[in-house]
Amino acid sequence: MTFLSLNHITHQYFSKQGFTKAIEDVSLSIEEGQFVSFLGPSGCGKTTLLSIIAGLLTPTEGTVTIQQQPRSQTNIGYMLQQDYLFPWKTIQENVLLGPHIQGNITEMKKEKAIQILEEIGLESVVKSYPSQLSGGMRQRAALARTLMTDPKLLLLDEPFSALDYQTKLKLENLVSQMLKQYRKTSLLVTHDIGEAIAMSDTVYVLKARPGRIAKTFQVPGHLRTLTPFETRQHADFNDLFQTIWKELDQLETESIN
Amino acid sequence: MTFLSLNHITHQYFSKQGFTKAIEDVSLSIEEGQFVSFLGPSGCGKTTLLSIIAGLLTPTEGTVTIQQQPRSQTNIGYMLQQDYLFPWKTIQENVLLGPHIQGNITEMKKEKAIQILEEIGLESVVKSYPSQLSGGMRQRAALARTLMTDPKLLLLDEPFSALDYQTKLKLENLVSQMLKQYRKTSLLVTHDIGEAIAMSDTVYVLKARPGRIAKTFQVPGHLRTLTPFETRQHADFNDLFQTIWKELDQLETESIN
Amino acid sequence: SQSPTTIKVAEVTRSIFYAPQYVALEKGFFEDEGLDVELTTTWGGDKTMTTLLSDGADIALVGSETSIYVYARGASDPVINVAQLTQTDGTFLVAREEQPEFKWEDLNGSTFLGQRKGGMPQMVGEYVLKEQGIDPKEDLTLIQNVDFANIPNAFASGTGDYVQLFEPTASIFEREGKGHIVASFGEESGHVPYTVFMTKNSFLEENPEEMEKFTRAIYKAQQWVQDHSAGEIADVIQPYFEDTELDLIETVVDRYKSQGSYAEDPVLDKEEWSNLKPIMEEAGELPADVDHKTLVNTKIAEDVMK
Amino acid sequence: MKQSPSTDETRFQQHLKKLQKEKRSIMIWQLIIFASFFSLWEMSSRLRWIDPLLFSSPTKISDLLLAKATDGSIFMHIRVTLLETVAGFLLGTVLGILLAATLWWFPKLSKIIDPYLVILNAMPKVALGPIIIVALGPGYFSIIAMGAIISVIITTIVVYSAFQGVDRNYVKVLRSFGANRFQIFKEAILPASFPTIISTFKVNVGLSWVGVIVGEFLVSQKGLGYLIIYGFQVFDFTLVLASLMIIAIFAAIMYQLVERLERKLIRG
Amino acid sequence: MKQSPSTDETRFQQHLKKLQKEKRSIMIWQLIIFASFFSLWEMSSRLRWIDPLLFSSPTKISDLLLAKATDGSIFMHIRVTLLETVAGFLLGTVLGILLAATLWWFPKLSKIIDPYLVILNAMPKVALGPIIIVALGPGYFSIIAMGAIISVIITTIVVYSAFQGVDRNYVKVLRSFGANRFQIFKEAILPASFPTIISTFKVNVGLSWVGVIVGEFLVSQKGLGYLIIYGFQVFDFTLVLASLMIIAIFAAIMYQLVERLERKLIRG
Ligand SMILES: Nc1ncnc2c1ncn2[C@@H]1O[C@H](COP(=O)(O)OP(=O)(O)OP(=O)(O)O)[C@@H](O)[C@H]1O
Ligand SMILES: Nc1ncnc2c1ncn2[C@@H]1O[C@H](COP(=O)(O)OP(=O)(O)OP(=O)(O)O)[C@@H](O)[C@H]1O
Ligand SMILES: [Mg+2]
Ligand SMILES: [Mg+2]
Repeated sequence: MTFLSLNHITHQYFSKQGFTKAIEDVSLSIEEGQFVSFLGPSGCGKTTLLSIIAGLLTPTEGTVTIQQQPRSQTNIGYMLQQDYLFPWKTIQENVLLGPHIQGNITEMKKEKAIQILEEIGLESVVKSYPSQLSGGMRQRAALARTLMTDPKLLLLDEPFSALDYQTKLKLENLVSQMLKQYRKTSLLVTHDIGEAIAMSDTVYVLKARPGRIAKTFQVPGHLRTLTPFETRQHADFNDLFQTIWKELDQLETESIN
Repeated sequence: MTFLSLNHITHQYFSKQGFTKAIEDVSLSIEEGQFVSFLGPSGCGKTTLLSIIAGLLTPTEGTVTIQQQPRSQTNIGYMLQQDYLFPWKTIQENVLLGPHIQGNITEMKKEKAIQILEEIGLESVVKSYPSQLSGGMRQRAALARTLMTDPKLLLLDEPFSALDYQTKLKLENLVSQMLKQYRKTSLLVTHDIGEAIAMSDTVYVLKARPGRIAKTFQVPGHLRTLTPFETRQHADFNDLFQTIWKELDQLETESIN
Repeated sequence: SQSPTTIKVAEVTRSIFYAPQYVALEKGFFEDEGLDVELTTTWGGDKTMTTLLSDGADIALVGSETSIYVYARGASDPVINVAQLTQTDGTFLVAREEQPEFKWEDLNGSTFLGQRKGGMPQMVGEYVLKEQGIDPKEDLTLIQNVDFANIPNAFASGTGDYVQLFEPTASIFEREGKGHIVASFGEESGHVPYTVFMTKNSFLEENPEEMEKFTRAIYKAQQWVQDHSAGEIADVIQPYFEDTELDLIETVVDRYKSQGSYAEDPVLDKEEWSNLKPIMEEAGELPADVDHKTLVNTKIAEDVMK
Repeated sequence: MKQSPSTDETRFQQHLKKLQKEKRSIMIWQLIIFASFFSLWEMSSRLRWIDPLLFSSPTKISDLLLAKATDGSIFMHIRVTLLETVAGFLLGTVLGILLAATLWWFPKLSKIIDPYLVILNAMPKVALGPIIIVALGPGYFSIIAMGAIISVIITTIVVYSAFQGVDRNYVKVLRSFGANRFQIFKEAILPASFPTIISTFKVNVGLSWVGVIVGEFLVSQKGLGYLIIYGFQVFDFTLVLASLMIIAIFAAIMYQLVERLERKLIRG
Repeated sequence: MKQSPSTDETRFQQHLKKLQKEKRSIMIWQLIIFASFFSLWEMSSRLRWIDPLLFSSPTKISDLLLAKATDGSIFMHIRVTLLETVAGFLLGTVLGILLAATLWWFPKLSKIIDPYLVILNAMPKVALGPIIIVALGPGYFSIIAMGAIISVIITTIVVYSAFQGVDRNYVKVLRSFGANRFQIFKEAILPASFPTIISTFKVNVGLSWVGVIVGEFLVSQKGLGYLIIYGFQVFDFTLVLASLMIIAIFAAIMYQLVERLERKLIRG
């Protein structure tokens, strides 16, 4: 069943001097429980697209429907390009931000928060402030915050880009496992071809100026069952990597000329 | 012939409350023309070590000799962890900073600058300011600045960490090729195992608190002749990657407990 | 002839009260004496005396009480009073309500907006009240916390039943119906050395001739003021009061002239000096008993009058 | 399905129209505020809701200004005050920067005089007026000094801390090329602190106005501060308010100029 | 070859000793400056290199302060001025923040009144004293208002621009949870601007001193500003300088307190 569908989304940013066409005529639909990645050069409108899906931006054209209904905000979890933990709140308060805003902090929610924090290995820093945490820990806390409101749809904007390589590989595993466990429908934005292949069922490659879908790749079924780390080591990984690499390379050359 | 040798280097940072032992008893020697990498967790003293070699920091113990002589500053090129291009100078001015400081800007130097900038594909932005450049272009300009004074020894502190994956792979190739061409002795600091393997002859793995050399890996000769990009695709790459990964993982677990 | 000697004069404020000074400037009496007078306004007695002491001016036009303060604080180079310009207090008692039958007793129980503590207007004001049998501390509410320049607007915005005001403000208030002049402190106080040209002893010793020329010009102006009508005086001094209407200047000159505020000659005599001391003593501001001969030079003034 | 470029353009035009409409609406509101403020003032003054002696009225003020513009005297006063302010501003700023550079050059000195700087900085400089007269005599020097003194210490402190805040790594780059202390200052410390220096300009220009007006209250024959204090002396509030208005307008213009300079220099 | 921990510790102790030595040397220099300043002053005054009438002397000042401390009158003046300053400071700061919040809440309003804010900001507030006296009468209210008015506009502008400068992404996070405008203000805008707000405190405390001293120059019977004016009036420069010193010391203390508060709050 189609969970999310985008219908001819176009978005322009206006300024006094002119406009930037961030994305043009993007249509796609995603099944429930699927994991989808967007790959593309910087400025191809990935963040814009997620903002539109999250309902934080109204597209100049086109519509977004979730389960055939117009999008309602609160059942979407949006994890921004950086962690954006509130520095003046403790990790616990940060993770409970959603329920706090929605005015329904209950004992149950608190327990759930503790439970999620335990699962991602942050139980020891519950009372710490974000500045006391390493980059990887902060990203994990931001993920926990996003999961707290139990969203049906997860939007992840380069969640691992600020991390060093080892931390990144570990976190990919963790996230992939958690999402499978909670059966979330997820959208991941990334610059990293390996990451896209390792984590998703479908990879959309976007081209820039204006942002459009250039190509769609399906990740072979036998890779999908592996953890991201294992996928990266798999022989078939390299082939897909090369294919996508060439595609991206060509897009970049095109866009320069 | 030994080009650079570190003899029992120890460094402490002092504060009012106490001291941090950044590195302890590090000894090593590097042959002329060699490419050496330091791999290690954050805070293991990599930047400290480079600063000591560059003569910007006096170690609390130990000595540095270059070609059996006490170190003299100007024949070392040091590329910091970020690009640190001067935002108020054009790319050309930035690249000519070394000669400018040393008071010997000649027509020849200027031509050389243009030539280097051409080689690394920056000829079109010679008159631009750093803020107008992308991250990758800035890193390349910083590299050009470092090469301008024709240093015998190059110190590179995570030169590619701020880049996205594709740009990084391309720049690795470029740098590796340039260094081979100019026959520089080079020291590279990185977090990225793949990068270390792909670029160097020897990889030193450091452990933290205090920083010490934990293990030394020699990259097999047949990998050294390949470009970094090709090395990453090579079958033997993965084995070495796994070995080093496990070593680092273990170091990290040790340091947490 | 010689090029004129430059004399720097600092005046305590710009006021019609000092009309003879502006007459001397406008009618060229200083130039006739070969003096080139540069006039600066240093707003307030403190700044004027400071200017004089720090050699910012050769001659200061300021209340003579300041010379006593300076002397009493141990000046090495005392400031000598040379030529008197005004000889009575220059303030008026202005009532909020019209009072054709005003008696000083009416002040009992009222709120009186006086001048700020330590200055000559305040001291004369309190002295006059006491002379009239009113105890400023007991019989009325005395407001003394407002800066000189802000007393009129404090009164105009509703503070006090009576106020002690200088001209031209008193006349403006009367004209606008904001208040009514019911008495003159100048008339009540009798002759005192009110505003006087003074200079440092050292300057006097080094430049006796210039000082004499200066005093002579002032004396000429004083005579001129005595001999001419308020209207004529107003015409002459108008350039110094650009933003004030001519008829107002005339009113004010007339008021001061008719109550004898402008000294007829520059001599500051012993009697006037001894009137000053009880006033300061009553106010509790007389730091030391200073003789007339110590701080006043009458010789120059008397010489120029011959 | 493909959007034709003309629709993109149309949407942009619509957007521009919306912007323009909003801008017009803002300007109309600004005019309404302006007009109602002055007409309310005029009316209250005429109907004697407020005391016209104390609050004057816009027509009286404009009459006065017109008269003074006709005989040219107002321009003389404006010129005097402007010159004093600019001189005070430049003096205070330049001295402050030089002091900051000295402190940077001698780090030990800066540690030694730190507590004295704190005291000098906290001191309300307007209280120093008469002492300045003692030192510099009654005249332009005192007024300009007042305009300078009020900004010099704060400039020193702010610029010095900008110098200290310059990323150590720029210095590292220079030292790796063998730069000496002077080169480090010239090539990294000073240019990197440029934005801060420019932004102190904005503060200093305001402070210099305060200093100069206070200075003119103390000693003066000319200038807008003189007009205010003289206005008080003769109880002419029309003159006082007219001078205040001129001061407000010129201070705002000067502030805007500095801000424009800031935007230009920092962008460029 | 391994360094024993004791040598590490020894090096640290050596480092501490060096630090302490440096600190002592700095303190000695500070004392030297202090002592030579005052003894030079005393000497010049006694030897009449400077006019003791205008510059008084440290012994005279301390005698005076001692006498005034014995009869307790100086404490009364200090208390009055301190209370006025704190009141002016709080009033100005709180009002400024409230105004900034209003502007944030109504973005159109902020665009409309922007030019008026610029003019009000550029206006040298010390020139407004007399108008305040007219409005609030001669008394404490006027002085406190003077202390407040001098800081309120600049606080509004700085805090409002801090509100605007808050990273839009914090707002995005909140909006993704369905937060309303008030929640956005409370959860992101206000706490994110906290460091700026605290740092305006530092500026405002200085401004309030200026305002209060100027206010006391205009209307007052008590307070340190009054002592200065009175001292000038009766030509008692000892009193003037003593008051100036007390002001400098208390202003510096207050500034340090605010700075300590800043460091504490921003760290925590
Ligand atoms: N608020 C905005 N106003 C104007 N233009 C914008 C705005 N946000 C983005 N753009 C422009 O829209 C285009 C797409 O931006 P977007 O941030 O969606 O790209 P992205 O793919 O997320 O890039 P990155 O990989 O660097 O995060 C870019 O050209 C960008 O300059
Ligand atoms: N200037 C300094 N003062 C005090 N301690 C410092 C200083 N610089 C570094 N340290 C400490 O010394 C240790 C080593 O720091 P260093 O920067 O050399 O590590 P690194 O390996 O370069 O880390 P990274 O990978 O994060 O760049 C760390 O514990 C760090 O906290
Ligand atoms: Mg993005
Ligand atoms: Mg480092």
